Amino acid sequence: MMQSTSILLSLAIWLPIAFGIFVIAVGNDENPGLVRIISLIGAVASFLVTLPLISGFDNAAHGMQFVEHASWIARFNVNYFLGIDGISLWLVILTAFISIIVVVAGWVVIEKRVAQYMGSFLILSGLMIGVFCALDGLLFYVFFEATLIPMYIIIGIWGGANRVYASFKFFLYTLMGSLLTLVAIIYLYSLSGSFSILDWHQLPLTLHQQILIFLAFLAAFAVKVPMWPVHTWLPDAHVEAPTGGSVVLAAIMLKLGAYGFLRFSLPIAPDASHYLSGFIITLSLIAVIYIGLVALVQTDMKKLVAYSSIAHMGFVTLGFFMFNDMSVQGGLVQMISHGFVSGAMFLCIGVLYDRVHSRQIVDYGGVVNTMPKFAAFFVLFSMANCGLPATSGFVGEFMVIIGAVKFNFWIGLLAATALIFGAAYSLWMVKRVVFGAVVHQHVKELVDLSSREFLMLAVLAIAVLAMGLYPEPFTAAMQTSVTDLLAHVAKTKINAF
Amino acid sequence: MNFTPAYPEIFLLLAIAAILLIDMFLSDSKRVVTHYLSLFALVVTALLTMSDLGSGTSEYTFNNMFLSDPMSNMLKLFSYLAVGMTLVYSRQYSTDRGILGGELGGEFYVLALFSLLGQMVMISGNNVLIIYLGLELMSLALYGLVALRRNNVGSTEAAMKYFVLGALASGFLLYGISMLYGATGTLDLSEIARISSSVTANKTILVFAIVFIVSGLAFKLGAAPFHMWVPDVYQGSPTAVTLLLGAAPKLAAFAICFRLLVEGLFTHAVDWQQMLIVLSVLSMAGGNIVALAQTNLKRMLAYSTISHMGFMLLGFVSGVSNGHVDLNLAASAYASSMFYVITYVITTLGTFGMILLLSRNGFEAEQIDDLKGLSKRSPWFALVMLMLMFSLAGIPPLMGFYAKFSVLQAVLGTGQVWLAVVAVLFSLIGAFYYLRVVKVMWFDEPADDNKIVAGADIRLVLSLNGLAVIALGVVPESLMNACLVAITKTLAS
Amino acid sequence: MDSINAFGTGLLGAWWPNIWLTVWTLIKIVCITLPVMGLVAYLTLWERKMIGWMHVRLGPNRVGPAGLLQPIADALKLLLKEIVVPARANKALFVIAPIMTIMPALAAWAVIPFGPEVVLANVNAGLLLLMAITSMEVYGVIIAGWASNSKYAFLGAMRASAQMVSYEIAMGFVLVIVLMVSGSLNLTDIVMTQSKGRFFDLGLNFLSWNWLPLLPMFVVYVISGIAETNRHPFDVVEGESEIVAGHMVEYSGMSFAMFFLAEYANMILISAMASLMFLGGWAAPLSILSWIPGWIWLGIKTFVVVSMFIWARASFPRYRFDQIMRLGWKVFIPLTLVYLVIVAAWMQTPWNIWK
Amino acid sequence: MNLENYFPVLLFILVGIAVGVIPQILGRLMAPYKPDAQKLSPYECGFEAFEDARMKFDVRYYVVAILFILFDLETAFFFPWAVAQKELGWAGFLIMLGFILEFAVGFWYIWKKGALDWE
Amino acid sequence: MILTLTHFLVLGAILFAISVIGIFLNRKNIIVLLMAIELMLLAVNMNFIAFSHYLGDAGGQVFVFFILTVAAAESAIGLAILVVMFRNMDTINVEDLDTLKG
Repeated sequence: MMQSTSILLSLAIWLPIAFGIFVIAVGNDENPGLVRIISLIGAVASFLVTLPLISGFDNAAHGMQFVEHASWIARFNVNYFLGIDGISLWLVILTAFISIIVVVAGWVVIEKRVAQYMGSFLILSGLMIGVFCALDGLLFYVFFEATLIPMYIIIGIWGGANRVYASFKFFLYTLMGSLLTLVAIIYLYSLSGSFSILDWHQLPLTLHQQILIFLAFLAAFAVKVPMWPVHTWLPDAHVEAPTGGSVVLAAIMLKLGAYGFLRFSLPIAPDASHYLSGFIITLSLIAVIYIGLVALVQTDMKKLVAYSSIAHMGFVTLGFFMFNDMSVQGGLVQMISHGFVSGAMFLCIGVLYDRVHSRQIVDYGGVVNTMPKFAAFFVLFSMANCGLPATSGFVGEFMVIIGAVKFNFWIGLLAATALIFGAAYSLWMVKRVVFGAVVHQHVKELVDLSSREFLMLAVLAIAVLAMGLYPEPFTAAMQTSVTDLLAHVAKTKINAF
Repeated sequence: MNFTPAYPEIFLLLAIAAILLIDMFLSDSKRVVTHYLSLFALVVTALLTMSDLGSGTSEYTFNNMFLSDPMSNMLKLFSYLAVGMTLVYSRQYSTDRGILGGELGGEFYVLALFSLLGQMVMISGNNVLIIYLGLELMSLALYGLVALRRNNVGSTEAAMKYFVLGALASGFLLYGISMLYGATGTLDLSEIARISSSVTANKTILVFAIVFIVSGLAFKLGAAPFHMWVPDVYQGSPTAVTLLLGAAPKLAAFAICFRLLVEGLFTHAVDWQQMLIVLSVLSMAGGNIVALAQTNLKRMLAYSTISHMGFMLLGFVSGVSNGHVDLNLAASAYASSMFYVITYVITTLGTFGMILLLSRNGFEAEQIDDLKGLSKRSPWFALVMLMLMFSLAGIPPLMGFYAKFSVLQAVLGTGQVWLAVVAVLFSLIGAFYYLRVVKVMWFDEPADDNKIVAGADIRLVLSLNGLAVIALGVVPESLMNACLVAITKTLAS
Repeated sequence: MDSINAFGTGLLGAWWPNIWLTVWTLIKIVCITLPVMGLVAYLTLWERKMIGWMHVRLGPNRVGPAGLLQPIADALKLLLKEIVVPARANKALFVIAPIMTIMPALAAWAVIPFGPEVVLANVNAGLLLLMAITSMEVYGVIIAGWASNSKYAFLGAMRASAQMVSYEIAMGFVLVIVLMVSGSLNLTDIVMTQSKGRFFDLGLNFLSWNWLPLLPMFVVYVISGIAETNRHPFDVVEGESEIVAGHMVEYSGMSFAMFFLAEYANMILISAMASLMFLGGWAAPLSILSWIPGWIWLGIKTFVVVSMFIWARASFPRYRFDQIMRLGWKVFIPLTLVYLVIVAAWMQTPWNIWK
Repeated sequence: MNLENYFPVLLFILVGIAVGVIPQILGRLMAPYKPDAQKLSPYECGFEAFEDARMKFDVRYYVVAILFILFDLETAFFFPWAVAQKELGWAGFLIMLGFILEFAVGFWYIWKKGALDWE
Repeated sequence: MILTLTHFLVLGAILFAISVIGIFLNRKNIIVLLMAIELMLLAVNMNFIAFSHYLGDAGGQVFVFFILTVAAAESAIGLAILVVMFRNMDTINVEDLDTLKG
């Protein structure tokens, strides 16, 4: 049994949660300033403890690193079992990073129940890191499900007019999927006597079993990603959620699903994955193309970005089910990139919304005239969103398309055409919002970014550009893990009997 | 004769008698003495039970009619806890509602303790006669409690319904027991187990017995389709009483299910498991779906109880798979049911405690809408309620999740995948109405800004209750293991 | 007797033994019922005579020599009187009520032993059966009150039944004590167990009977018996100045006669039971008097107790209802309970006289 | 168990019923029967009945009835013990004493609560 | 005719069925419900006695003893509830038990 070698991951998980609980416990609406500062300290501290993960990560090593192992529920062989590999490393860091952004984004915008808002996000952040680190099935599930509670609260309290509907839809959709996953997890336990995901990877299963398990996992992860046709909760949730909520949703929560595919579906049910890959690829392509078209006709900026998220996540799942190095890595890079880009997009929309209190595209136009700095950022992120070279968005999508072409030319072609839709809706929105003549009075009165907002967007912009120009550190870390994973997936489990 | 195993019961009986008499001489202003005496009696009883806890073996007394084993001790301890917490929660409420003091004096406490005594006897019965007597002692006290609010139409109506259907349930159970007696010629559960497993036992009569016993138990548990009384009684009773009959008795009901079905009729598990599957699915379906339509919180919780009992029964249907008996597997399955029921009791105590906390003199916090904007009025208690609701919905990392988890584990352990899928789908429906409560508390604006008036004791215990739901969610192992150990030892002996 | 039985068995038994058994039992029942009816008739006369004497007057003296035919005349009068069923009364129940009253008063005699072997049904649970059957009296009362559709009858029935059930508890405890000392539910055994002990050996039988060690219980039993039969001074049920004749107010003619009959039959029954349980039943008070047949002794004892009933009627003023209830619940029940414990403890000590 | 001993009891019950039925029939046949409205009206001290006779009545009668049921059955528990009391010895006595004490507690309680008061 | 165990069981079953039907079909009077409940317990007693007799085991009779007691306690409470209910609602009609609805 692997021994605990580090407590970094535990720190990364529990530090934000502890800060979150602390903030909720001490904070009330009479001392919002203090609450904000404590929250920021918490978020930054949580981010800082994740940095040693990068430096200490051994790109060449196989298997899990920073492993922690302690007995939790011995009776069911459930363990407090943490560890990361190349697949989860950057997701952990991304999560911690986005948390800072979220705290800063809500700095002045959130005026009521500040402590609860900040606390929820900090706790949420810890839980999501937990999902990426968990190597125990039940632990994974606990973190995975627990994220629902703060998110539900965030949408429901600080959300828009239709928040109740959105929060319920979000919660129930996600729960529906994950409950089936629970059945699958327990089923795997009853077959293997262990909750360790790594043990499950080695567990021989018949094709029939694999398909059932795959479908059960699919229920949860497809909802979370989200894949067409179970995506309908996402536009509602995004539109109604407060800016911070949308950022977290888009940047990280969706990745929980995609990550689940890599951690569970592919390695545990490799034969079923191959067997059903056509099905998933079809769904992904529908997401990419159809949802891209849907995005095109949106009049609400948030909805547009939400649909674009679905389309982009379609690339991710598409990449995963091509089963080659390039496409899977592409999918992973796309996940990280999308984390930055979509987060940034929602922040930009948040910036506008905070000033005008409208998300309708028609309410804007000529923003560049009054908010030049903002316009610059907005254009940059939109370009990244549609995957223009030199931005992070390009790397991932390009790799996926290459991989797709390798897999099947026509699929590659279809995916590539989808890029055009991406460009169309992103840039068209930019055109309508940022450029053109100023029509509305309120646009004339806009003030440009505050230093807080500027800082926030600047950091994200740097990240986006850095990743676009020099993706090496990201891909390098993934290389070994992805190769191992694919090697594992390539082997059938059926013969192991 | 060695009465040691029955010391808690004997002491409690004496204590009740003493409290009954002392209470007669107290004026209403001193009624609090009864309150603390009752709590004190519970504490001493708990200590007596705990002193027996260490042995870990089954001890018999009264000619094998009464036993004290790890399972009974554990269930009893939780029963004390439940009743004690109920008393704390309901002190102010009962005084305000006229079910305490005045003409009635401290009857509320005495009846509550009597019902507890009945439960203890049920839990410890190793003879169908004793089980029946415990059951009736509990039921009779509860009938009285439900009707305690004598000038309230709803309360009396609830009492009448509870009484008629409760008596009907006893009738069914008794009829089944009479058949069991006929088939085996004994009332002793160990003997029943021995004889019913032999070939000489009359199979036809036994099946008859099982049918009636299972229906009777289903009535008592409130499992569909024998659940008709649950919503009305939950709604009509004074909330303090609802809590008394919604919490601790479930533990005792679990105990008699275990004693009669597992200890008595284990060899016929295949027969009763089939029936329990039907009951369980119907309960989960009926309870969860009907709960969606409720506006009254107590009624909603009643339907939720039905669904939870259905879920709990899932553990019972997983003890034996395809007629193949594996004692470890069985112990694990029944332990999961036990864990489920304990979890349910702890959580339900909190939810009803919340209703009691929010009720004021002349105001019942019974409608779901009465919780509106609770997070503004009291963030902490809104948080506690949120935890409780999510726990009932079975969302990790709260206690309720592990209960569902362990039961599902048992179900899947016997390969009944479809049952597990059905169960989770219905708990998805269930999540909706719990979410609605959370929504009302957190997303809606408060309808009234009255401060919560409640004593420090309620606040403290309720907070601890909420914390327990989280704490046992983070570290569920000790309780789970305790259940497993208790059941394993009980099964082994 | 046995020869008749043998003859009957020979006659019918060959073909259908059950029929003969039934006929034979019926004959015996008639042998009990007719004397009881006669006794009832003459008890009414004796009551009136005795009260008359106590009031220093003559009592009935016109019909027949010394009024001896008076009961016959009364019976004929009642037979020829119209039976009125009040409007809006529940007809069926109205007719059933007298039956429910007279039936237990007679059926209880089935288990009363008149001698060592002379009993119709020598059942083990005789005492229990007696209690069960006599308890049914209450039904007659309640049904009569309810069926009559009259407030007086209704109130009377309520009172009567409340009173009867109240004293039944005390009576029950007394029976338990008797049971305890005799260790059997069989009435024959209960009588037998009284005929032993030190005084019996000395020939002073009457001192070994239960009445002496259980004197308080004997008193309680007799008083409860009076209350149970709703007799004076516990007859608020039919207190003439309050609610006329209580539950029987609407009854007339033969229906009324049934209640009347039942009341007196019950008196005799209770007296007989008192004799059996406390006064040694058919045993002679002194060994030297044993040559007199048992049933005569039983008759004498019963007569004495019945006369006490009448004596009480002539001597005491009527109780108020609340006083009756208080006496029953707050005096007799605690008293019997305490005595029960005392006797039970006593029986465990070396001084136990009921070995 | 010998049920034949109980046969005479059954027969006697039937005879008892007959004794109740026959005289009533005789009375019907031999006595005059001329009902009129006045005669059939319920007895009410001369004036017309102005309400149904099946009226609400004092709840204490219920209390007595309920207490009777309970106490009478408690007595029932004494019977088997009383029969066997001689053999049971001190242990039996003490156990029953416990029962009696419980009984006494209940009795004291209802007494103190005023369930036995009729004033 | 010889009385066998089956006769008693059938009698018990009939009584039981009558009482169950009485409880479920009776829509008029609560007293009838209480009586049906008593009848149900008597049906059970019949079973116990019959079994006890034919098995030659006294346990069943002891059980009957306790059932009788419990039945008494039960009817006492039932009557008490009935009285309270009648005072509150002025009716003992089963159909009037409808104030509690969700």
